[in-house]
Amino acid sequence: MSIWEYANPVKFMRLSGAVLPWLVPLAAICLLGGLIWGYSTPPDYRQGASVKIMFLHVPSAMMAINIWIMMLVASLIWIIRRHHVSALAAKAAAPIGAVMTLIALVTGAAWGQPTWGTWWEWDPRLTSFLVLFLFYLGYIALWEAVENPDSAADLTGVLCLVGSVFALLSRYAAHFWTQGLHQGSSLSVAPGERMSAVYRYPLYVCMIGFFLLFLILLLVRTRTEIRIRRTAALQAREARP
Amino acid sequence: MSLLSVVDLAVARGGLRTVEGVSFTVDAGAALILRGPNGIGKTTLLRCLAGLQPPLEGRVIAAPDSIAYAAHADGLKTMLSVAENLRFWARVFDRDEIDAALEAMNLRDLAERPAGALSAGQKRRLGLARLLVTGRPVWLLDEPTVSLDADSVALFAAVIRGHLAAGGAAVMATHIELALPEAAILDLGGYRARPRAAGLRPAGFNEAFA
Amino acid sequence: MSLLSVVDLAVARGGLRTVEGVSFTVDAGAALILRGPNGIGKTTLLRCLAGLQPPLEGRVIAAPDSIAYAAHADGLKTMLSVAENLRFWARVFDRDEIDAALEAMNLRDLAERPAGALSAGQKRRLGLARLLVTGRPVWLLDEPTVSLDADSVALFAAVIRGHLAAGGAAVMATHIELALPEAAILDLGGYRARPRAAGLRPAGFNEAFA
Amino acid sequence: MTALLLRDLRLAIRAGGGFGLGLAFFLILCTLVPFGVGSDGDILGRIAPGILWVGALLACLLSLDRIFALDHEDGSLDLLATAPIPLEGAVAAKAGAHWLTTGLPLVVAAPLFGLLLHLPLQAVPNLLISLLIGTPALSMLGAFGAAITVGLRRGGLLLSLLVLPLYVPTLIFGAEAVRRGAAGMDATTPLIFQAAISLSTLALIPFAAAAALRINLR
Amino acid sequence: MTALLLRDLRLAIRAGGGFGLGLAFFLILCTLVPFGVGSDGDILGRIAPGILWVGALLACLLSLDRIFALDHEDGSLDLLATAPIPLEGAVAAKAGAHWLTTGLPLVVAAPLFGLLLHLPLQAVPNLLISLLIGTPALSMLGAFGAAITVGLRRGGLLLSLLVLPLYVPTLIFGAEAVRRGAAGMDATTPLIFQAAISLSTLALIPFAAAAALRINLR
Amino acid sequence: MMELGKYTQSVLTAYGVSVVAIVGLIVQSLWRNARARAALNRQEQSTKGGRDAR
Ligand code: HEM
Ligand SMILES: Nc1ncnc2c1ncn2[C@@H]1O[C@H](COP(=O)(O)OP(=O)(O)OP(=O)(O)O)[C@@H](O)[C@H]1O
Ligand SMILES: Nc1ncnc2c1ncn2[C@@H]1O[C@H](COP(=O)(O)OP(=O)(O)OP(=O)(O)O)[C@@H](O)[C@H]1O
Ligand SMILES: [Mg+2]
Ligand SMILES: [Mg+2]
Repeated sequence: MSIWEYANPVKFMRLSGAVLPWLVPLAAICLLGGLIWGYSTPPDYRQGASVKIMFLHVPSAMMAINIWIMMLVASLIWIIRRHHVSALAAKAAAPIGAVMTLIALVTGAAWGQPTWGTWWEWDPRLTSFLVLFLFYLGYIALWEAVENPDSAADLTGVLCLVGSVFALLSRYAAHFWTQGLHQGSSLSVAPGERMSAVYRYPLYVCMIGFFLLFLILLLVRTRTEIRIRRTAALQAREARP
Repeated sequence: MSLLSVVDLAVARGGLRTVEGVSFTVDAGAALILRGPNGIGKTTLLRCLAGLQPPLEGRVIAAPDSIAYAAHADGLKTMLSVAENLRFWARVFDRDEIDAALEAMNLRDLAERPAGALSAGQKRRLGLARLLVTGRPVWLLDEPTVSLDADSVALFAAVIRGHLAAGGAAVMATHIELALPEAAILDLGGYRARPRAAGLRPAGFNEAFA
Repeated sequence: MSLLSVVDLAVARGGLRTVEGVSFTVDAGAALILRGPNGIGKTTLLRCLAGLQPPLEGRVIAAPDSIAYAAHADGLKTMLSVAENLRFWARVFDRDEIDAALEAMNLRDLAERPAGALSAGQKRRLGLARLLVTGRPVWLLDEPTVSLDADSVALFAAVIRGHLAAGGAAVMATHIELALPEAAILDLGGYRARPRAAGLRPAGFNEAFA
Repeated sequence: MTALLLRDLRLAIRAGGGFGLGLAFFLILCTLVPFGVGSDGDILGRIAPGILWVGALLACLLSLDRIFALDHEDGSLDLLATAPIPLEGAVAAKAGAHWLTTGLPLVVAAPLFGLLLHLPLQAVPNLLISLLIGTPALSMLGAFGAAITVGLRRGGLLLSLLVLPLYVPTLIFGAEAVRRGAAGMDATTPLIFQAAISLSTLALIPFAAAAALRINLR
Repeated sequence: MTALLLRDLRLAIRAGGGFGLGLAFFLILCTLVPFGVGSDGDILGRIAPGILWVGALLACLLSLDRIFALDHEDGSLDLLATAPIPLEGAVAAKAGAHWLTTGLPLVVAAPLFGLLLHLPLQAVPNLLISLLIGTPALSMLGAFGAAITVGLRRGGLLLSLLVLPLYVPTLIFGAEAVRRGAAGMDATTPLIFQAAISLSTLALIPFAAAAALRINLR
Repeated sequence: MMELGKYTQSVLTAYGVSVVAIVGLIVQSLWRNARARAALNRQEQSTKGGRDAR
């Protein structure tokens, strides 16, 4: 059985309906547990209690990027293989991605307040996240705006492809634009210095929790989209003379 | 010689197939009139023949660059004069003669008027004159005589006859009598699409999810 | 009782008078059909009767708030459903019944469709249904049957008859037969405006400087 | 008139996030400006009042064509003009719907955008008040411009040429009020002037706009 | 294609000063900004590169709806799509006409506006070069946005939400080049980046735009 | 409640906003899903041709 099978709405509804009851408790445990664990970690010797923000900030920032990549893949599948559920999944993912980006921005801003002394700084990392947020907004707005679902799927697909390229370009341009204050990637608080296990494990749990949350929301929202489409389809069939 | 043939065509609009199993052939010198009640899918079929939307099933066989399409909307620029409008389309189709077209649709007196200052029927005449400057053999016409008075309808019939006599062909969707007794008539009422059989490719979300 | 009377009317379009000396009276229960070649000024005359443009000379006598106008364009919002479109106009005219109108123009099945997803004829039916929710006695119709199939034209004729029977009146501009033998016909061809006599008020720059 | 207002709001929402679009545009503008002028927080803070106000003008401007142009194209405007609503009332209803979908969300979200642009915190109350007083005038003046240009199909540029000069007094007093707030000075005078401009605009412009519409429909 | 280009130019001119409108908008913007941010010449000079570039974006944006929307409404687009011109060519011709009427006049007049905003003189060559390189990309990306939203009748806000994020890289490199010029630094790197972005945009976006048009005409 | 020192404001903001955003998203998703399900049920009730119940 290939993965394409699940692009069939009936199969998708059945499978997602079967999986969801298992996912929900798992996600709840990981997310709540991870956040509580993270919240109760001792203050860092340099960053003090503000490290607690990390358990929200890093998972949400990673999800924000990964969800866009997932949308890109789903759009490609739709454009190439014409699997309707795939287009709907891309549509369903966008608001989740936008909220994740928003959380990353807000938690980053809250983190920056004690670290850099201002709520908002035009750091390239943060800026490129803001731009990513704009791309999410545009994508969502286009889905909302086009009435015909077939055109909407195609147009948002094209926008997602072009947008991905320009989001990437913007990221490099932003790095060129100003030197950053934000530390580099990898799970280290300062370059070259590995994060201590006290923070690392709860962070892993939070990441898993965020991912599961995304998965659940994605499935639920895709199911919603399928139901809406099916309702519209039945109505259209009825109205056709 | 057949200029346009259509084999077992199915077309869809708004994600639902409208007509299916349509087959016909239009030879040089022949005209075909499409009839059928409102909403059956005449406009959709013509747009598909014109290449604006892909057929859902079946094939449209025509020489490349042989089709000229005249839609409901005339595609006039209100700021340009009648002659300028025609000249633009002539140039797009790589020709530069517009006098014959002006003459044929009785637009010579209006040639210098901006298209925005024409009445509904005059606009329509200009829209039809556009076909004459395309130089293409197959004309697809969607309700060509809307807003035309009796004289202009006769003018239009004469233009169509001339085009057919010159080896052209025409497919028209219309609800009213066109004074073209030689034209074949195809009533689309009999080709109304049934619900999609399993196995067939869905026309869009509406069919994929119904 | 006369619902609308027109006395020695002259109207202008684009700064030039189009028809002049038009006089007629439409009583309750009567219909008048305006005829005339393209560009004579039917649309202009109707717009003047509707109060959208002032008459150049002469007078239009009608009770205030007695006229409903249906133009070429149907004034539909493509994003709103058929029922929502009608309900909006009903509310603007201080009424709230739309079922009768939906029924009369055979739109019940399409009530929940967005107006943008209708075919040309279906849109036109909705545009005509709008007249029914205005509750006004005098209808002005500009080429009402454009794009309608035979069944819909019959439906339309029935609606008009019902309106006349209920004491309404209608003035229509059209080029085709309407199956309304009881309607009076006014050919505007005879009222084509001559060049302005000195002394008369010019219609606009074009006449003032000619 | 209520029917018209409700319909316009519904259309704005159907058309895809009526309330959200203006905000999103504003957010973009606040992102683009630092790209242009550099990321120096100090400079940004000093130009923030101006940028916020110019942004409000532009968000307003970009949505003006919604007011009458669509209704003119599909023929609704002709029909509205023959309806029992006075045309002045229709203008007011449409300007009101425009303000509710562009002006109001902007007022509510402005403090956040101020934060992005390093606007000093003490300027926020003045920012809110001046936007609340000023944006209705922007919508109404915009409706006037839209009424004048309805039927001319030449994009938003001509409209902005006509409307932007009309916006100048509102802009000057509004930005001045915010700047005074940022400097900790008293801003009553500019705010009063602004309120006077807005009130007279709201009272008089509907008549001018309705007259312009009648001419264009003729 | 030449016929199309010429027609679009003629229409722009007929529609009332095609070349002038963009400039006039720019001029208004350059006058409004000092009203907004205060008339301190020093600050103005420092934000001038950004204002000029953001102004170029906005002037571009406000005229985008001219590219396809009018042709779609009056049916020309359907007819063009069935004409012997490839749709990609039509897109390129229309973006070209847009650039000639909005981008080019801007490039020519930019030094003057720089003067108004106290832009240091040594930045002018960079301003010219970066606008010359960058504005064609703006027009082309705008055409893409216009192609995606053609047929959606909801004003310029949605269009700007789609298009402005695409403008970010061009804006960053363009403004950076001017700023470096003003500071007397070498600006080759940003200009090269900008040229690379413009070239690839011009080469690839017509295909995306034509695809979007085909979807919308379907 | 833990002692957060000078970080109280930022940590609480971060957690507060995030929780609100996540809960909001979850509630919105469930609400929309419930509405879609109800609408579909209603529709399938009225159409007597619904091939498969979802
Ligand atoms: C709005 C503001 C911010 C945004 C959008 C943002 C964005 C990001 C992103 C995208 C990541 C994930 C990087 C990756 O794993 O590839 C990240 C990680 C991180 N951020 Fe931020 N950030 C912001 C503010 C801050 C601030 C103010 C601090 C604190 C000084 C901070 C500290 C960190 C740390 C420690 C990590 C984890 C290290 C890593 O995985 O790279 N961030 N941020
Ligand atoms: N944009 C659209 N979205 C969804 N459905 C549509 C759309 N446009 C038309 N339809 C539907 O597709 C069907 C076919 O429409 P089409 O315009 O081809 O009919 P037609 O035969 O040309 O009718 P008419 O004689 O009224 O012009 C109709 O039932 C119509 O309701
Ligand atoms: N906007 C305009 N500017 C200038 N002249 C115009 C304008 N619109 C129409 N005209 C001219 O006014 C005259 C009357 O036009 P009108 O639209 O009233 O004609 P009509 O009788 O309705 O014709 P049709 O049967 O073609 O609809 C025509 O000669 C037309 O060319
Ligand atoms: Mg049709
Ligand atoms: Mg007429």
